[in-house]
Amino acid sequence: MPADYLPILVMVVVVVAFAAIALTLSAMTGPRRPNSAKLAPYESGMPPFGSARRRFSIKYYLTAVLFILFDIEIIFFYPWAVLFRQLELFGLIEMGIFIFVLLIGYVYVWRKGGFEWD
Amino acid sequence: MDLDPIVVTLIEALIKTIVVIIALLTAFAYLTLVERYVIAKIQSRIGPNRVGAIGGIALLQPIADAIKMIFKEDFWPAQADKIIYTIAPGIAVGTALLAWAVMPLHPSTEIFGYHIDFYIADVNIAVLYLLAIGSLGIYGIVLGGWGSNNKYSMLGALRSTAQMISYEISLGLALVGVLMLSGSLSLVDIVEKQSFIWNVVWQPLGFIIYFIAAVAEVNRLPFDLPEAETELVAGYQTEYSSLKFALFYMAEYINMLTVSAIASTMFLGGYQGPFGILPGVHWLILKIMFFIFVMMWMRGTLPRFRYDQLMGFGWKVLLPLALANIFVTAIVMVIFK
Amino acid sequence: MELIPFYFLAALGVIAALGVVMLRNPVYSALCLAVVFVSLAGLYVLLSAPFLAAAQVMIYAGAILILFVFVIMLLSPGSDPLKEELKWQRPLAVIFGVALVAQLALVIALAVLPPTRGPFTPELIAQIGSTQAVGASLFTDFLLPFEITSLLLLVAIVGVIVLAKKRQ
Amino acid sequence: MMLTVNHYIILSAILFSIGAVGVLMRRNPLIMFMSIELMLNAVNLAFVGFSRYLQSIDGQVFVFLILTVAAAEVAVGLAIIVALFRTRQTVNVDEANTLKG
Repeated sequence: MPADYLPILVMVVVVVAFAAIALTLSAMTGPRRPNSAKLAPYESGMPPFGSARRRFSIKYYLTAVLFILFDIEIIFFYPWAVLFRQLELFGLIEMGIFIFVLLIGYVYVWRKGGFEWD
Repeated sequence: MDLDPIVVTLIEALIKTIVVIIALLTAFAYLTLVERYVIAKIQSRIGPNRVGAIGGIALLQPIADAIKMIFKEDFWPAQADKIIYTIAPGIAVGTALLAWAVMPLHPSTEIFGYHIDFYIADVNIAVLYLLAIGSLGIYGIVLGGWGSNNKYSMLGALRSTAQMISYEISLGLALVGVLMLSGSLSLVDIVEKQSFIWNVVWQPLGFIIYFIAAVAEVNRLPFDLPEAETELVAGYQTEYSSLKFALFYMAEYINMLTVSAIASTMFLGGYQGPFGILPGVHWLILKIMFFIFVMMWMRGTLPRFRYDQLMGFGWKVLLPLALANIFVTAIVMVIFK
Repeated sequence: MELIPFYFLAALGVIAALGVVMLRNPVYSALCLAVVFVSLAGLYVLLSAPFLAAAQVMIYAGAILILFVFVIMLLSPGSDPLKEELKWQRPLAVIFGVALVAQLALVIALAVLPPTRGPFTPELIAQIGSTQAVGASLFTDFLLPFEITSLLLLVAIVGVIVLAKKRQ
Repeated sequence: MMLTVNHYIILSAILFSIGAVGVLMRRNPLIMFMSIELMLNAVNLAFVGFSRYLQSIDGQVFVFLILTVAAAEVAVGLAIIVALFRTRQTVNVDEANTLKG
């Protein structure tokens, strides 16, 4: 029932308020003595060069894509798991086929070096 | 005086929420102290012993730390994206706290004829709720790193995100075995069904996979590459100061408590005592303390992974093991039922 | 009583949706989209579909949008150029949008909804659990779409590897 | 006033239109893609709304399958945008107007 989720909504409101108060308090207390050296990006004492928003390795992107595709697998596993006592052998076979097809993709990614970081 | 039942629910939820948040913040404050002691002992040196020391234990140290943090200068780096830089720590700590909305802490009891449930909400998707909130927590780190506009922060955030999403899959799959046994996604149901035998007996592999993946999720040693001091200064936190830094720190420790509580609830019977002896919140706290101690011990003794080893381990070892665990559980359940 | 959370979530969703299409910085757009996803998840809870709400946050906000953020950072395109090559495009898009709203409103106003009522009342869903209800249907009535989904995911995995690993 | 299916359908129509305008108005393929996701979500909301009204679980199962299709679509779509960017060094769709590789 939606009413069961009301306490979670209450907690969301309290937590948002807590974060907002903490961030405001942080901005209000303490000294304010900015200078250009302090506001420059920290690069271990070296003079900073270039912007940090540069392009990074495609590997991170590939990891995120693989994550999405396997996250879908999790979301299919959960309803299957809670129903497993009813589905029994039938459930095992249908999930077996589903995972088998995905495993082909997994092996393909492995063979193509998709899990290697160099 | 008769109150509308919805108003009663709201007031009850508000009180519970505030109690839980205060308890978590206190636990966070003292965990930082305990951690410094444990690491000091492991490395055979003296920990903090100055502020309000009683028998060498500085009980006032966390309060001193907090006051110091509040009165530190809070600044916005010149090139930072002001809005995103500011809200990122809020997102991190908010999602960390919200996970506790579904955690059952103690069996329901009657106190002065008034029925009290020791959880904020009992919903029948609790396990999925935890995963969903956990995946939102990634935003705090990725936005913090991007918003700072610092090379260390950016790299730390990227590494952290890639690591967390990689291990999140094994984390989610490790819990599937428990769900197959209990047939429910409600944490209250899952705990109640363990009054006789804990799930870890049937799911030892699932338990180990969960614990390893959880340590990686909270970026603790040996998986703390996102903030490997020798390479990345402090990772995504590099540019942060004052309370904003404290909020990130808080999120990290609360996440440690959360994954320990989930491990206790899903595998070790939550608030259930062994063989049903005196179930209660003290059992849950003991179990959480146990996991926290193991994590501190690992920090004190283990060296750090290399990044390629870390990602390879998650994708090539843990993921297939978690899948194998599910199918072995399924086959055993089909044969013996 | 359900109207208060509905209007709150609906307003949040619409404001955030406007943010997605109006803001110049793609990271802000992505953040607004996350708010839309979460507010829709809240609406799903109101509609007795909490399983979908959790799946929505996990897949859309926790996975798909993280990928968007990654790509924004990967390409670091900055803000949109202010210069428009096709000057008439923007006003025309707004006119089209208004026309679309008018048309949809007309259709909704004229529509006669069928009175068919299935067995799945909110009470029944709460009793058997929304995850179990969706799962029971998915793993029996929708068995074929379920298995075909795995093929779709396989094609996506192969496609991504081919596209991303090109010329290395 | 009661909360009816019409509330959800109207909200869904509004979100869908905002998404459609976004696709037509913006030149950044990433934001256009996000607008498409917005339209997809608006349709999902209509599905769940009707599922509740008709008291049938089918609408929810559809949305669940749409989630997976959307994930596959985003994975491949963004891979194409990344590939486009690598060949052309731009993310403005107006400059991707020739079908040469």
